[in-house]
Amino acid sequence: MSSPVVGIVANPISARDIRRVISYAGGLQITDRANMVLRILAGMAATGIKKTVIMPENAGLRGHLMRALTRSKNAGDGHFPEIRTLDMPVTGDATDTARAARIMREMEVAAIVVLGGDGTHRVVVANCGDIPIAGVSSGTNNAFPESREPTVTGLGVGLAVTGQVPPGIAFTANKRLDVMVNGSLEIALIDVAFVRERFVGSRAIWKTECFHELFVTFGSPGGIGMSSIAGLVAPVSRSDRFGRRIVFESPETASFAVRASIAPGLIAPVGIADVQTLQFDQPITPETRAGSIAFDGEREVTFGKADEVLVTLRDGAFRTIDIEACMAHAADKGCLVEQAEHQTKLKQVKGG
Amino acid sequence: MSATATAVSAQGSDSPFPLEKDDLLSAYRTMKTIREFEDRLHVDFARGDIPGFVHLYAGEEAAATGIMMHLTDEDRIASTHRGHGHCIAKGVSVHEMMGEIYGKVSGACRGKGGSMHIADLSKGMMGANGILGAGAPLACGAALAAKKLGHKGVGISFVGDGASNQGMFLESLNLAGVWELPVIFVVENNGYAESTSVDWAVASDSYVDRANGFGLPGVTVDGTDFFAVHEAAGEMIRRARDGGGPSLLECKMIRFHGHFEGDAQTYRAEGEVEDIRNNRDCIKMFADRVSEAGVISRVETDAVDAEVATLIDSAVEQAKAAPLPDTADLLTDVYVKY
Amino acid sequence: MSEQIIPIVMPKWGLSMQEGRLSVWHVKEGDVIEPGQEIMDVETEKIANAVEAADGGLLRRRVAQEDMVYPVRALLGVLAPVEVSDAEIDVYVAGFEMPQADEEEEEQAPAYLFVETPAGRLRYAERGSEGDAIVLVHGFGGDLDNWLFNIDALAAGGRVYAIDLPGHGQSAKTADGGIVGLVDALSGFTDAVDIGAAHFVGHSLGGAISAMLALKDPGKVKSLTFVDAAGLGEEINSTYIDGFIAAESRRELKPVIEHLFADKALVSRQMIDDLLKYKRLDGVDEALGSISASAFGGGVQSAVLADQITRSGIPVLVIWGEDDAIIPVSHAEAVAGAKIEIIVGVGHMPQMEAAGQVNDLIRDFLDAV
Amino acid sequence: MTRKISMKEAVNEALDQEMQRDPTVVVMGEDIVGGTGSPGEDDAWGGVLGVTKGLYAKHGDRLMDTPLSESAYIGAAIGAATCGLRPVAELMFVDFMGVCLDEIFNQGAKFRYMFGGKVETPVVIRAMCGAGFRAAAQHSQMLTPVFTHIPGLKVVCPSNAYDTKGLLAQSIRDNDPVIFLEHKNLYAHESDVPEESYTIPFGEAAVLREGKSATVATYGQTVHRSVEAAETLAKDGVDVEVIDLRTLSPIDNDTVIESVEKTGRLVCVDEANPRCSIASDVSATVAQEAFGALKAPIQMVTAPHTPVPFSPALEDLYIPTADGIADAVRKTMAA
Repeated sequence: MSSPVVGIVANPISARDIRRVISYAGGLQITDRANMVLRILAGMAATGIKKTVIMPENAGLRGHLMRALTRSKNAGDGHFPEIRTLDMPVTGDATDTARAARIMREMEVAAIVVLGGDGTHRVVVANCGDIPIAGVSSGTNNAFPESREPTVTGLGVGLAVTGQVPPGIAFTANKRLDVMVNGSLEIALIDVAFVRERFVGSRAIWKTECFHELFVTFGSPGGIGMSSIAGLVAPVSRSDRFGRRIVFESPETASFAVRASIAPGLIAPVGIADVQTLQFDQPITPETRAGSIAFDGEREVTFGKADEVLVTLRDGAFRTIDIEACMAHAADKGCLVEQAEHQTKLKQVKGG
Repeated sequence: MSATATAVSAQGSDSPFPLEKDDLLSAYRTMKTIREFEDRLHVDFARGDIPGFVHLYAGEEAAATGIMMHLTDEDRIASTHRGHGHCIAKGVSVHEMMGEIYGKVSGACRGKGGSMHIADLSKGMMGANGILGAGAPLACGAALAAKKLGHKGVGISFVGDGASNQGMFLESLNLAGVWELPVIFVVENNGYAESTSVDWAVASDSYVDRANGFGLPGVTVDGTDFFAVHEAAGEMIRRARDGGGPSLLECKMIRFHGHFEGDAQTYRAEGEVEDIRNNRDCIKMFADRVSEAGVISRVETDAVDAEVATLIDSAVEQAKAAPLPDTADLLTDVYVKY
Repeated sequence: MSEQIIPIVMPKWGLSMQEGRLSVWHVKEGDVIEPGQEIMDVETEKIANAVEAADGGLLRRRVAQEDMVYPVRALLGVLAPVEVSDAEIDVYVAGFEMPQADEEEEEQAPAYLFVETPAGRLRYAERGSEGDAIVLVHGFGGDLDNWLFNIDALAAGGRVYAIDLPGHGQSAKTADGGIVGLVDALSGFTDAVDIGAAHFVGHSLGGAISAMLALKDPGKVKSLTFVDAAGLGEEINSTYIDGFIAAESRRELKPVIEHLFADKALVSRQMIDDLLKYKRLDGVDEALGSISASAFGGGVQSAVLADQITRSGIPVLVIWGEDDAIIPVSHAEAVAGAKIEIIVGVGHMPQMEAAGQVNDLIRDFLDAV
Repeated sequence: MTRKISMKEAVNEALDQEMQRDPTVVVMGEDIVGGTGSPGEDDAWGGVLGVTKGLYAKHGDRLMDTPLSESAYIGAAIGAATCGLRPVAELMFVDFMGVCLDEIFNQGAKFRYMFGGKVETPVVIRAMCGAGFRAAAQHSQMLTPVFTHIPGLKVVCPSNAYDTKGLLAQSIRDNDPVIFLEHKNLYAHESDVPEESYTIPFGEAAVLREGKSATVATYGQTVHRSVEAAETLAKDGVDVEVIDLRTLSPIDNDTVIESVEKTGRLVCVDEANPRCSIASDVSATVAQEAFGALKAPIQMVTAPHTPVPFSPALEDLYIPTADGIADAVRKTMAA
């Protein structure tokens, strides 16, 4: 059997927006991103992955990668899979991510590892179809991708796509929010916020006085970003069979307000007018009549009274690789154990 | 992307934009003035009317305009060799600029500076600059003066993607951080340092990374999106005025013309210029958005277009008619007193 | 035999003088010299002047050569009666040791003193310890060094004080009160130093100020000596006054200063440099402007006090340089009953240009008062 | 009142008084406060040679330490000067101009002309200059000719405490960019200086010694060596006029020419390297303007065309000496 190919989408322009100025959001140097990719590659190599493809970009990531791979090869150490850059034009914005995800879907890669925050993941999911993704948190707001050492993500992805971990354990189905605007589809992985500002501007949303309405797929009290509001008011897990809708009003007039971490470094009171449960596949017309729609924390679309907007919660909309489950399975089955007698010993220990 | 929509009132807080209609019109007028100014120079230069060489800002208007709308005359900007757009957006007289470019006494610098050295301190324009990267320390100085004199002025340093490699620029990031200066470094990344690609010439070409390296927050925005620039710059400028210190804004943008006029642009990809002109024209995108939102009608933008064309016509006419500097002018203005 | 030999040495004019250039001898070997006779011209950095013989006698030897520079107290010539042999003189000259400055004398006469007064800190010099107080008051733009050739000579007959008026010399550079402020400052100075009643010698504007003090507070003023003084008539050379205030460079100042002297050669580079140093101090031009406006506004002297002085009965000596280009010599006649001395061939600065004569006139006058 | 202070104290006093006089005067440079951010004293150094010591206590944050980043802070000083401040930026050693020359010569020096006379740039850049300190090739140069070559700059190089105080005050009050060069070997040199503030106008040479036989024109450290030479020559009856140029842009050619018209002989003494130096500049001017007055060829006494050597044995040969100057005068007398 031919070796599975894994795609890598490392977005060099994530973690660059206005939130660095308004609330000390983190940055991630290009060199660090490149090193994260290398660690992912190292993890995948250890599980037998031989081929990878990566999204091209013009922000210096590729240069770092190639230099590191050449040096490693010259030095005779490091065993990295082959890394091929997709042949596609580079615009330097999110359309690169979308195009790369589409190409990877077309070439039927076994999985896509995504380096970015919620925004990058959203774009990949919107374009990758049924290809499973594994997220590496490297964006501004990272509610969707978990914090994990990329080496381990690489290992987990490798174990999953090489079949060492059964698909039933390795892959998880996820909820999604679909937003139809005059028949045109946009998606969100975590939250859709309706705000009164009717311009996209610098995309991030942080002016609570403009918040109007929020839909979430999940919201954890320990989360960050808009979904944390739901997390603090009425938590929903990634696996719960429903979502939430929250309608805001001014903290002065609302029956109660909650101090939520609406962005990294930004905690503000948000007045709550109403909380509802969202069921799957039931289109809902938002109360908001005009403004803009933020998907996973970033304004993307503006709309007015004449525009038709519908929000629907979807089940099983895309697949992710459950790294924790993969690693647990690997430990249980000794996937990463090299000598048989040791395996026996380990079983004895486990047996207690 | 914007949903198509019919008329929406732009009154009061219902405005779909962060600016009132008058300000939107003014932004449009500024951008259009820059475009018309530059396009006219492009033509007149090719005809041989203009001495020396000029570097045109066409295609980059949203950046200068989005930033400068937050500034007053007390705020100072240090510009680049590609400075016409900055000058116009900062309020320098178009007539004086044109006079300068034609080398006439009517010029902003009485014909002694030329395109690359247009300045008007009364408008807070510290000068275009023929030395790439040299403006950054100057903007730090303006910010230092604002801080020491106790007014709320800020300094803005414009630099291209190429000149951001200059020591002067990088040293300025550090100095601004150490002295907590109210200065904003704007990297106008149009992808080309003269003919050299940013991909090649900048080892780690995230300017945000560079800012981070000096302890400054950095932000990247789509420099062709007026609203993105305007909002990000607004936050950074407000922060600097309030004592929040320096920051860096990278505007990713595009250059319609060559590095200088007469540049055959053989380093560009085939069809690149046509593509950006058709699909990434910041003025067109702005006009589409405000008209789709029903805030400013095509009739209104057309009227501005006509007004701007007349303005540039008259600037060119006046510049051509203006007298050349006198022989005696060669020796004056070297010193205040000598 | 050498006790019969009297040395002629390089004089010390003022405290900063270290050396002088003998520019010309006026006497030759074999001449009999009278005390007070001009025997040579000496140039210092600051000024050129004639040296008056301190002693009389037969000039036996011109030791110093013309156009050469000698330190203060260096041997320039030898006076001796005929009975002293040339050989003895040779031995004297060869063995002459330049006397060291008398340390006590140096301590007694510190360069300058300062005193705090209501008009600010004022600089002055003090000489002599016996007798009546004599206060020397310089004119517009001057300072106490204008009395370089007089202060020591007059000290034989009294306690001599020379003051820098406010806005002048090294005194405080504020002169807001104009000419009246200067009078108050002079009065305040006499109080601060506790001089008591004194004889006032006023040059130029200093004369007017002294006169105003006499009229305001007669108890303080025993006599008045006017040297080319202001305050006796309306005319004043406003070209000089304005030019002095306006001059910013040596080139501009030199022709202005030349107005002061009959012998323009007296205006040395050092004199001009010193005046520029003074004028360049912050506040000086403003102070001079303010004083000028109040004393000489519109090109006319504002205070004409001759008749009042006459009526006051204060003893008055008037000394004037015949060629004064700043204040006309005719003003010398203004105070009826005063003793009037016009010095021929001298300009506005007789106390410098004819120091010996002026010193004699003042001494005689004060002796008589 | 007047008293004797050193040239170093004169710099300090001028800065102090000008900061008192004008609140827009700020002083910046590497270590001019000294110790900022370090665990010891706040005002640890007061400049690398202690020139600005004590000013921080009086004027606080109007004195600013800078990072070792000459381009940035010299440029900032120049920028601030166009925006209402009167910065005095210390470049420590003039040899460091190489790393920030653009801000000086392409920016500050040219603003007024390039901008059609509409801008004033009242900035002072102070720097130590000159040899004799055993500071070797990169800390000892006399780079005056580099600056005098540039229109728009004023260049000052005083030789004594009195001139230092007055010329520095003038530099700070002046509305053009001024390069103010302090010869480090003269810092301890004392002269009579008034306590009060005063200014000395630019473009006015000082005649330190009048003479009829020959003219020596110089500036900085070699002024003293020229006076020494003149004193030696006086014993031989050679009466030398010594001119301290004091400011090199503007330069007081008139005083030199007037003097040469009197003496007929000129020796130009310059601690800079000989090519395109102040000495060659003055020589050329006099040859052009007063050729008829010259009785003998002009002599130049300069440093050799070499970098400044380290070894004291060599450095002493490098700097023009009193003997060398006297020899040059004798040479012109003999011609």
